[in-house]
Amino acid sequence: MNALLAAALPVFTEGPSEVSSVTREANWFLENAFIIPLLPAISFLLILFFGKRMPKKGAEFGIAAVGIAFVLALITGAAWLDHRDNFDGQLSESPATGIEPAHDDHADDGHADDGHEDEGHEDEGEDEHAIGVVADDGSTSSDEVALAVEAEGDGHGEEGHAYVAVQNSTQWLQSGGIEFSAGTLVDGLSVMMLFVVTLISLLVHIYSTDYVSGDRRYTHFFAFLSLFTASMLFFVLSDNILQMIVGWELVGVCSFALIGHWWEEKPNSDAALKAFLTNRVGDVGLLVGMITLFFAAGGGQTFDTLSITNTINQGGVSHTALVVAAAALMAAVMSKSGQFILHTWLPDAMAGPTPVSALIHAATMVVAGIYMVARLYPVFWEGMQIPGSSINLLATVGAVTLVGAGLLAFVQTDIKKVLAYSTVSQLGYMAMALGVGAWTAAVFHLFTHAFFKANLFLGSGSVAHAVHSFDMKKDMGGMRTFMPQTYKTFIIGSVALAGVFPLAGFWSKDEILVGTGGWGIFGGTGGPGSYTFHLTMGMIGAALTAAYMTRCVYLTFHGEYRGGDHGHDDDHAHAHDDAAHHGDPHESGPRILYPLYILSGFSILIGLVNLPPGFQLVPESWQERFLHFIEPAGASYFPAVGHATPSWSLAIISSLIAFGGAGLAYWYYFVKVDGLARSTGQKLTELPNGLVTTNAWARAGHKVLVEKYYLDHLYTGIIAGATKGPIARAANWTNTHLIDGVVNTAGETAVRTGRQVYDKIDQGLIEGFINGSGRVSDATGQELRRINSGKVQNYAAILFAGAAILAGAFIVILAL
Amino acid sequence: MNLLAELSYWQQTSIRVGAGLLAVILVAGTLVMLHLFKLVSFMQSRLGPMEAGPFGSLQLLAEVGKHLQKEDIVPRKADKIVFAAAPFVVLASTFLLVVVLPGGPDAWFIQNDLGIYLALAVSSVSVIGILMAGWGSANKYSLLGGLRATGQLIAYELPLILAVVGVVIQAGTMNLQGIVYQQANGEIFGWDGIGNPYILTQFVAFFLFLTAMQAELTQTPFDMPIAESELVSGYMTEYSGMRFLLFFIAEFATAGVFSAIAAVLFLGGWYVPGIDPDDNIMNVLGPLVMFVKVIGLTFVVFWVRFSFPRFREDQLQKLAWKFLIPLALLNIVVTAIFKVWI
Amino acid sequence: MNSVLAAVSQDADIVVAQNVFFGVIAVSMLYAAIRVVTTSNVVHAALWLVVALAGVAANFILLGSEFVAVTQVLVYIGAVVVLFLFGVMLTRASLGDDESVAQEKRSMAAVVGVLLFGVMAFALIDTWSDDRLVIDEPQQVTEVSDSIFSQYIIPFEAISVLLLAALIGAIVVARQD
Amino acid sequence: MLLNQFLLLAAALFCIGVYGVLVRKNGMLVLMSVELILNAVNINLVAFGALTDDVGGEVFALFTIAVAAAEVGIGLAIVLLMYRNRRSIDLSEADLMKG
Repeated sequence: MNALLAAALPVFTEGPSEVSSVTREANWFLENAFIIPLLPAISFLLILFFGKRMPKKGAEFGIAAVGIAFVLALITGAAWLDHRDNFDGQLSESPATGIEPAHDDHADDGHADDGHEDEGHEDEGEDEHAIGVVADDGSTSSDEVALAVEAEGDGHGEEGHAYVAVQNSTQWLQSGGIEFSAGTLVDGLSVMMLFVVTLISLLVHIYSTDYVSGDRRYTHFFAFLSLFTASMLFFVLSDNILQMIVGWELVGVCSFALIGHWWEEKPNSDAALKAFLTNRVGDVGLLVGMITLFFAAGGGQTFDTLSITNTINQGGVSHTALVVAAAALMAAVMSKSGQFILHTWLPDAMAGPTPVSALIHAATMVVAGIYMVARLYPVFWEGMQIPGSSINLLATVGAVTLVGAGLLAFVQTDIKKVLAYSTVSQLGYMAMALGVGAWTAAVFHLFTHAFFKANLFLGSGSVAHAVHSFDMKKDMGGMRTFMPQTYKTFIIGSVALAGVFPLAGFWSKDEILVGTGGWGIFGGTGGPGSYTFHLTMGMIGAALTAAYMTRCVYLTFHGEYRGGDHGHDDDHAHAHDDAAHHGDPHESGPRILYPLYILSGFSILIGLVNLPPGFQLVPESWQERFLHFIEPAGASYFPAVGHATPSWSLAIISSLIAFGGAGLAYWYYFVKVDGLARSTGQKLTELPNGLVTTNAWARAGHKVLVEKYYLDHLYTGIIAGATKGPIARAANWTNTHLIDGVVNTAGETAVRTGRQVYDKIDQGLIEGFINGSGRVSDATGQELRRINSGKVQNYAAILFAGAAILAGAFIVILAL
Repeated sequence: MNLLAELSYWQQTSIRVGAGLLAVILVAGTLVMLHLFKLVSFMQSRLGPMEAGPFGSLQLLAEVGKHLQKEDIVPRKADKIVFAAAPFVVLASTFLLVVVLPGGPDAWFIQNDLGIYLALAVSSVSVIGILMAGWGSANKYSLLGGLRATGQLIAYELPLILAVVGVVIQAGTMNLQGIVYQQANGEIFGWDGIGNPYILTQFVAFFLFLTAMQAELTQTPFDMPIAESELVSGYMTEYSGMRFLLFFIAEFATAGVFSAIAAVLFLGGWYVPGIDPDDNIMNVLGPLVMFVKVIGLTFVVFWVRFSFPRFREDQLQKLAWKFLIPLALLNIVVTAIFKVWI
Repeated sequence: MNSVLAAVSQDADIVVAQNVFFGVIAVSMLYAAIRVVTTSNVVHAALWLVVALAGVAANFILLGSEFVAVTQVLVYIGAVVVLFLFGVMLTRASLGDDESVAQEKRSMAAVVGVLLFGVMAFALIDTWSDDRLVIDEPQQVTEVSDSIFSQYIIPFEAISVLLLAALIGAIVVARQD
Repeated sequence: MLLNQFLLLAAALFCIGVYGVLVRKNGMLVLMSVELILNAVNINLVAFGALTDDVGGEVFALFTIAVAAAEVGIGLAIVLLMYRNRRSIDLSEADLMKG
């Protein structure tokens, strides 16, 4: 109402030229996105209080809430697409900046509505801003504000509309002059996350009703699934960094509860503790980083994400502060998103039920770090000096993670651990992409990865459901004959993950490789920097991915069935003690298969949402839709990220490399191992005379991989152990030998000297004097001994007396 | 408009003090006469006192005379000063309670924004008097009665205060005069015929208040502390004559004052529908209206007292902590939600 | 209370009444406080404490802080002292005097107390002797509440958590099992 | 009124409280003396609040009252526990920490 009034009364004055890309007025769904996290949160409470009394033990609450949330997320997404292209409302001052627009005469401008002075004020202020910009363009209609904003975009054919985030914020509390607000920030990034989280969560919920049916804490499990979903949604919708911290920690707590779902077994509770503690390490970084941002970019006034990023984008923050903030936040990303050296919790987190693993790895927990970097991108963009550089911490950590974790995936026998390391590796891709400035590619990879990784995890769960084990070498093999449907979906997921054209993984991975800008020599044009090293690592990673997925598929689905001849004591067996599940493996039920079908469909198709520009096979209007809707290009809170031009040659070569990796693995497993197994009739999982057994170097490398680069040894053995063992012993030794030695020597010397003195001088000369003083000191000691009486009041008396005397002394000194 | 404004400060003060004393004594006397003597008799199908005065109406004076004549016995081992001071502490608490009560637009004792908060604070002082009595008597029945009374009073003070909080939130003031005006000027869905007595919106608080009040007054079914069959009148065992009379007056006066507070909080206080609350006539009419409402509410108190059996100690505590307090908190939450959003 | 204040603060410069009240209150408070720490009857000590705390409440009223004064009465006299009396009776204090409640040697403590008072008194007289308090009207309750729920909201929340922790702690410490 | 009359009163109350804390052996009486000390502090807070015409003094006095209530709750629980274990609340007997 008021905004309309403001729009109808344009005031032609020159305002500051900066325009914040925020609006408060948009489609109802965009303004009220807070309902989406609220639904699973309510469901959590309902399940907690009433779950056990419901016919489906609480699962219905979770499915209903997440289902509605998914529908709402879809509508929100549609509303966002419309908003993105057809926004013609009013931009508004970012509500929590705490800085009043410098127009104090607004009361004279004919605003009749005094009841909404704040709103009117802000709208009007922004109106003036906007008009200022429009005037530069020579236009007079305030409806075309958006055009002006787009003017500084990167020229990617944005159809002349601004990228305007929708922020709906309300004051939570106000203390000591600082306002703490709570609100939602809806833009392409959060809309995409809403879609991913709600969809995956919904499928996981449905899947779980079969997978954990009959579990001892079935209701509890669904309660925490709901809370997990709610926390992640809360996190992605938060419009200020304080809220982000809350969401981040909530996600951590939920993952703790879910990883330790079967806490009666020691390894499971250990894994939960490990996940939690490793994340604490990063959380310290998060706190330090966020506090730095609050004071450096928020001016100690506001926690608002957009105003912080705005300030950074306008160069209002010193580089040192940004380096500190970016480095501290890096620690948080490394722990939460499993980047190298802090990734160790992630494979252990496989101790949780498989649906949880799928949820953690695809949509919720681990992508939180990536999301945080994407959301606070200017911090890294400026702090890490991403543009125009060829190396930086974020990209390098990502690249190392990508290759390191990919290698580790080769030595795992547990199917879920292969997938876990694969996730770590793919997260490395995302971190690397963010590090090299390929923002859209990173987010796009997050998007596609969510689907095929969820597909793979749920598929592995389906297999495990059949054989009651996760061990590929002992209990699987030949599963394709028992469960053809699972096999098909798993193959689709693997191929998508491996990055085979035209499945989802190909598009996003290719985009990352392009985005490194390291392909300049072969005709592609550079991205923000020229990260050749990272391009190389990405290529290696692509080959590794394809190879270990081939190995995984072979060990699980091909060859001879190796299980079925021993008891099952794994964690999965708890849920399935009925005899019907034993015997030969069998295909899973529909509640497990349908989620797999859906995810497979997405794995095939979802890559097509962001066809690269210049992809000649499709109309131009199909290209770069993801980038158009998701990347806040031209928004004032987002840096001007340049985009690399895709190149056919790079795509072809990286595909060839991936095929090479896959081919090598295929040759090893499908040809050699399989052939040997057939000819000898043994159930083989590797060649008896392979490289590892024949070559010493290879054996050493294999050992390093099996020992996971000795990181766990480093943490538990060396760091914790040293503190417990050697360091403590060294301190003890120092104490007994050095210090005591000195003391003893001194004592002995003193005794010897004393005896000399006693014999020579003392005995005769000053005995009387000595005795006298001895008596005095004995008496003193007897008196002083009383002080140490163990009676608190005596100590208090001394304390008060001392304080009084000291205070008196100060007064005397000051008075003099 | 103002009857009192023409008087000087000390004259006003004297009138107010006198009125306060009268309010306590008169109400207590009426309660004893009407409810304790007559109501219980009728409920038990007998006539009650009939000898002194017409229909026994002067029986109360006779009783007072009897108590005043009795010997004031102090047990030998008692802590004399504490024993002697205890009834006065209890009675003082009652007298202080009455000061915040409004009786009309200008008929108040003191005007204070703290109003009900002050009343609740002062009412908690009486616990000390009861403990003093229980301990000072050097009698194990007295001590047990005192401890029971304390435990009960502490437990039921919480729902009492929390019930009031609901009203305070709705009225937006703790001033009892303000609460009366809020109700007088309120309306029910646009109809302002009878104002908006909070018993309609705060019926949960009303129920809580009456229940907690019953316990605070140690009336049956909450009369564990003075249970005659178990504790021989509890902390009052050793008291006789004048001091017993003080306890007796305090008990009934407190019943009256608490009922008056309940009347103000939930029934619109001195306000009568149809008369402008600022009209001068209300200064005369108001106290009478209050008196009628008080008699009505105390009737409920005594009705319950004579109808219900006694609670057991654990039932009594359970009722307070597990039912009344959660209910009161819920009421506050709901009221706050309505206040903020609707 | 209000009217008392209004009466005595007619003339803010020379308010004999306030000072007279203060004198009476201060003397009785100090006497009560001394009795609290010297009487050998535990219950008497608690009852003297009531007098001292009521004196503090009266001081708050003199300072215009009615809300704090009433809270003082509600919390200290209505709850804390009652708890003390309760505790005294549960731990079976003897009815009469009990000389064992205090240390035999009190001179050291007295010296400390007097020394402390001397130092503080000197510092206070030296620093604040010129400052006058002019209390025209009591502090509005709304001001106090607005301040608590805006400026001091975080300390307030911290206090709430502390109280909850204390509640649980007291139950855990005192429960019998 | 002078500010100092309140401050000196508070100082006196404080010192009496300190004396009580030092002299009393009975745990309950020590707690009572601590209450005197806390109240002395409260008088100071409110007096300075009145001097500067700032509501902060009162607010913190309220906070102190709340904390004192918590302290008494815990303190009494400890004293009761001590009574239950030793049948005595004589603090001078609780000297296991002596040297």
